[in-house]
Amino acid sequence: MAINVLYFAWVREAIGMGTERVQPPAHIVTIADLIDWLRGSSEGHGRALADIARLRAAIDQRFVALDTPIGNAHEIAIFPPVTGG
Amino acid sequence: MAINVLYFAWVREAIGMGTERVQPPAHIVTIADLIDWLRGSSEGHGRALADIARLRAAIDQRFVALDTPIGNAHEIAIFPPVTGG
Amino acid sequence: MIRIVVSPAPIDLAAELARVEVPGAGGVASFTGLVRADDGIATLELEHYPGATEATLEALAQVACVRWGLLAASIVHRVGPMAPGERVVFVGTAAVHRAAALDACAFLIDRLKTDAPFWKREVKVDGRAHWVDARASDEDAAARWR
Amino acid sequence: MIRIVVSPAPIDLAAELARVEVPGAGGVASFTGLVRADDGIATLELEHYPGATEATLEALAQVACVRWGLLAASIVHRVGPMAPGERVVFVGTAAVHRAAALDACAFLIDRLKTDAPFWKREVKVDGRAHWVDARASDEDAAARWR
Repeated sequence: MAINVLYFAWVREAIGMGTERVQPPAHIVTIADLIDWLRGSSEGHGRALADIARLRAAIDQRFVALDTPIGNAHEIAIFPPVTGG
Repeated sequence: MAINVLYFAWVREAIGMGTERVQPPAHIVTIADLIDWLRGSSEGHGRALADIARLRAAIDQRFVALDTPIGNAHEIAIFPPVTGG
Repeated sequence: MIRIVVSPAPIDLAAELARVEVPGAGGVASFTGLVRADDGIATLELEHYPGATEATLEALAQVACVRWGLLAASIVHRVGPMAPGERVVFVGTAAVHRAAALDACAFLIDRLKTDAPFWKREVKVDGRAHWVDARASDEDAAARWR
Repeated sequence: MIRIVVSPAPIDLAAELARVEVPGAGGVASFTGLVRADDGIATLELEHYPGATEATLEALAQVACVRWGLLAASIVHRVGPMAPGERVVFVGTAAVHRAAALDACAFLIDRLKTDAPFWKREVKVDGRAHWVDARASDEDAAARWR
């Protein structure tokens, strides 16, 4: 099943794009699994996703913990802790 | 010694004037004494100053307790609890 | 920057806020008190103790500037008659960080309510008028800052 | 009344505050966050997660309206590049009584800082740029409302 993955802030910058469409293999269950798998996509992915402690995520625009199963997600966003206001 | 006495809000309204100049006798020591003495000045004074628990005061524009000695005050203000803002 | 104004002129919110947005400020907090329209009030009249009022507000603003390291503190209080919906009081604070601005703003309006010599008289739509009583809740709100 | 705006347009403070001054309100509180001019910043860039941002702010405003019985809550957040002294965020709240307006305003800006998907990038006057790190103090400020 294809998923839209969105990147923001320095994650987007390091990866070099704001969004991509991916088709993770069946053994990818959680967002942490997905991050692990995406890390191999490019040198930029490797750098951006190296330290999972610095990453946060949302599934279909709802903020979730990284051990959350992907389920039937259409859109997963991966980004640094927020710094708004 | 003459003192300017200022009245505000319903105290002023009941007395019918905002300021008067008085010369209290020597036995008037505190603001409470002064209020007691002023009460006899007119029917309006009597009504305005009847309940000392509803009154507050300032000496020379500094807010003070009613048992504060008048001392060499030039200006004494008598008024209800404040209700600003 | 400390600004204290007690005046019968309407409060120009945009102008007052612009004055508080001083260089270096990261956060600006404001509180505006309005004449409530919902309890049969036709006119609110504000009386004050000229001279003592300004001195009290100035002293409160100075305390806030020291306690929270403010870059700006502004208190603008209207006096005289005003209509429902009109602004009675404006408090504005500016600081490098937001918590200082927010806390100082709440402090100033709470303490103003109990410390500054203003008195409110309400004239109802049926013509009856009365002086507003002091509220115990105002004393409680002010006490939490001591 | 809930108003949520996320936009690259400059924030018109007077217009935003006027919208919060709804009939029946006795107190209006506001917080404005400004780009600080004092740490060598030439430009602040704000990135956000379109859609998720607005939904988060709307949810926060609804929580505040219920918790404090607000008459109005407004959150206006600028995105894109901005210069020192410019407004980044405006939060405005209106309630019958002042404590509700003040507390809800502080709640909204504290929670916005930790919950809403915005990211700041600072470009210094010497051309160096970096993404701003999240602050533990923001987490602490947001936690006191839970």
